[in-house]
Amino acid sequence: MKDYILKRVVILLLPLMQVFGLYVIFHGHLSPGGGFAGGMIVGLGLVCYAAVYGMEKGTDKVPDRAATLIESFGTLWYGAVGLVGVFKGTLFLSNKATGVPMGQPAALLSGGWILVITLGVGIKVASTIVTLFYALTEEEES
Amino acid sequence: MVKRVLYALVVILLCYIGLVTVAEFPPYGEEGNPVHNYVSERYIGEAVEDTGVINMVTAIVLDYRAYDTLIETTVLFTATIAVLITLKTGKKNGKEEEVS
Amino acid sequence: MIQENLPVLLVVTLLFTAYLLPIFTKRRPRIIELLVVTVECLILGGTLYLAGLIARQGRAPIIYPAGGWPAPWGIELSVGSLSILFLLMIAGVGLPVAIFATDGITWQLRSRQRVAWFFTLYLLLAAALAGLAVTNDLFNVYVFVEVATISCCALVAAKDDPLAIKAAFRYLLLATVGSGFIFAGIGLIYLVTGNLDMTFAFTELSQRAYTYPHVVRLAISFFVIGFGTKAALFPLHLWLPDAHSAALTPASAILSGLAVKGYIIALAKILYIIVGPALLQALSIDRILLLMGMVAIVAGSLLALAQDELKRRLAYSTVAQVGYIFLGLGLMNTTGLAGALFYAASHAIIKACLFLAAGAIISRTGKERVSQMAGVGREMPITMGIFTICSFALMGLPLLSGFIGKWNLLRGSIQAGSFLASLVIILGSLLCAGYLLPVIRTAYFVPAGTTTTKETSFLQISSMLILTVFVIVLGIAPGPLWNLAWQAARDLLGG
Amino acid sequence: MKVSLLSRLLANYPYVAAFILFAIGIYGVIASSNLLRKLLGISIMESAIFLMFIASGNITGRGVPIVDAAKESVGYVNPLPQALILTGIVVGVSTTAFALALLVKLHKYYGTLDARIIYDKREADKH
Repeated sequence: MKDYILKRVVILLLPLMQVFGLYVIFHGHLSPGGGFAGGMIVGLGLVCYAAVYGMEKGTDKVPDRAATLIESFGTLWYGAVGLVGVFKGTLFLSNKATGVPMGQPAALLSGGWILVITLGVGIKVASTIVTLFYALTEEEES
Repeated sequence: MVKRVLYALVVILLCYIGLVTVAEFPPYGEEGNPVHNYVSERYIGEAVEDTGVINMVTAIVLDYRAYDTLIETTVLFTATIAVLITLKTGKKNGKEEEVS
Repeated sequence: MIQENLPVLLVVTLLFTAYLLPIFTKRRPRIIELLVVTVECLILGGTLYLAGLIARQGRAPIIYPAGGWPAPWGIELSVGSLSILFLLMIAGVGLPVAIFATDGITWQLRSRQRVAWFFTLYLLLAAALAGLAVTNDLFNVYVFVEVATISCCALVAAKDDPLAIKAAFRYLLLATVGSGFIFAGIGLIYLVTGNLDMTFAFTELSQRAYTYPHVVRLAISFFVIGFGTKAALFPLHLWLPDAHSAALTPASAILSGLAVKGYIIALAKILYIIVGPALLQALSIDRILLLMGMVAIVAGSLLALAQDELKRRLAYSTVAQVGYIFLGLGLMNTTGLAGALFYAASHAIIKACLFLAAGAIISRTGKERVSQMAGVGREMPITMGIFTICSFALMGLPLLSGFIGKWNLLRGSIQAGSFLASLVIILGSLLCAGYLLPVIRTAYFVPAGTTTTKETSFLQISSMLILTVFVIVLGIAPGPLWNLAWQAARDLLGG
Repeated sequence: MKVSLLSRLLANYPYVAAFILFAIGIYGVIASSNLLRKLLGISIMESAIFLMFIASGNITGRGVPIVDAAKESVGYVNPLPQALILTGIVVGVSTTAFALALLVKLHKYYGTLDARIIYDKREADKH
């Protein structure tokens, strides 16, 4: 795509989209949103970039293989947090019982493992969107 | 044409069954409904105490029912792998990847 | 530490390995195959340990609150006899099929990364079925059913040819409509009970069922339609023959053997634990299940008779055998239900083995049709021998595992006073002989010019032999598994 | 009897809408011959179920389920259905993504998305 306006708009909007996505991920426990919505916003920002600037530049920024690896990593992260409970002698996916600092309600750092899990889910969803986009476009082009 | 009428009849029958059932549903938006019982009371009343977050939906999704969310993430993971195995067949440009 | 978390660790081990596999896409497939086989062995060991644990504590189910939140608030896993039976099926069939798949799958899938993805989906399917076996939460059932559905369809689509993609899409379409019905059913149950935990939902529902009779009826019919679509109950079986015959051999074995059973077990849990036997009889759901089962047996067998392609014939045979299990669910007595559960387990083993043997025959000799099978008995003596034993077991000959299930279904139907059902069970067995004996007859007794031995590889034969040994051992000494099925049936019927 | 049935239906209008949407979705799946439209029918069906679930959690006049000292007197709606639907939406997205991938592949092999053309020519592609 060779549209000048589109390219300028995307390059201006991209940082805002990423920051907003991260904001939604990190405020999932305080306001509507969370890992899925925030990860979707981050991922769609990257998809926007790849769609406007072409697949080569897109895969330069986020390589195909990296997206797949991050995806495995995100789900593993979630599961690993669950296993903390098992190793601490409580149950799988326990939160408060594992003795993690819970923080002050309504503060940014609160909720124990919830914030950690949200981060993992956010990363995973973002890479999922990117992977799906790459897979579907590559097929279209070949 | 006959087929279309048949399909429409099926759908109308489904609608009819649905409406008869809806008439029997607990009234919409009232406090005394069976849905608003001890389960939701605990979520509303003690989520902050139990999980330390003020968003009750997040408290349920990532703490009370975190196991469900792990599986939900797995659904997304499964879908990605499914898309990859369907689309990336390794036959690109007529060349086949070396195996074993 | 491991012991008290074992119920959830069985599922999580499978899931974790599945997450890890895509990382190895650039490595040799051997690593992946080794990992998969090891994990399946671990699951088998864990299940056996869990079975011992339950037997020691007087067969009371182990309750495990995931996340530490007790039942109505959190998700509760419950491992009883039914779960153990189904977990044993998953491990016992999953391991040999995985061993079979290690041989030749690389060649069929053409690239390393696709092998990794194939085994990822394989493990995800196993994990989803294990999750269905241990869960005691309605919404959890839905999420696991979705994992199972998507991985099943992807396993069909993994064989990249037009027929398989077409079959996979039809499968996905119908299965997703089925999930929609299941989800709506869960919504209706939640609407009138306010609970998602099965035990609590049962308590609430037994008080409220007569205030909301239509809602309960609609919910049950949604569940039967939804799970019926996924389990290929007769009029809803349209996707099965295409999907199961078009898939790769290990995939069709696992789909026909295990996946279909997983949905039936989930339906049995929902019907018997949430609705309860008394309410089922009051709403005459049992009669409907019985009737649908009988129709499925007759129609599936007749359709199987008409097929010439070997894999399609076996696929239609699955439709008929699913009918037996539904018939058992509708009998409402312990003998019949235990017979159905035992039959589900033995059919899983037999059908997986039949599909593996058929796949081996097709890939070695290229003979896809029953009418072309002449000479296969001499070309592949061991594989054809295994196929013959399993065919006899499926017909229900004594001393083989299929007999125990069918015999008790027959006893159960006589106990229930439904002589039509007894008649249909016997008729089904005869029809089964009608569509499987010609295969054996053509393979052994129809003369075919000069033949050379084309026997399949050692790994494939040994995996099929493991399954055949299961079939024979279960036929001669059904004791432990039968006790498990009996106990599961008693738990479900609440006696 | 008739009047009370109608008034109950009117009181339960979100559920009525949900069931009508569900029926429309089913019609889309069974009646349209384009595979993409069948997929859209499934999406409509799923949305209908989401609507039914969400409606069941509502209590008229209460606020969103986020603890807020200013709204403490009003009370909160039931958060459980909302949490379940969050899961349900992601599941729906996954299924749709996979189905779209299969559609791309089908279009590559058959050159069309018309179910009648793809499914009726059974024997033609069995080479």
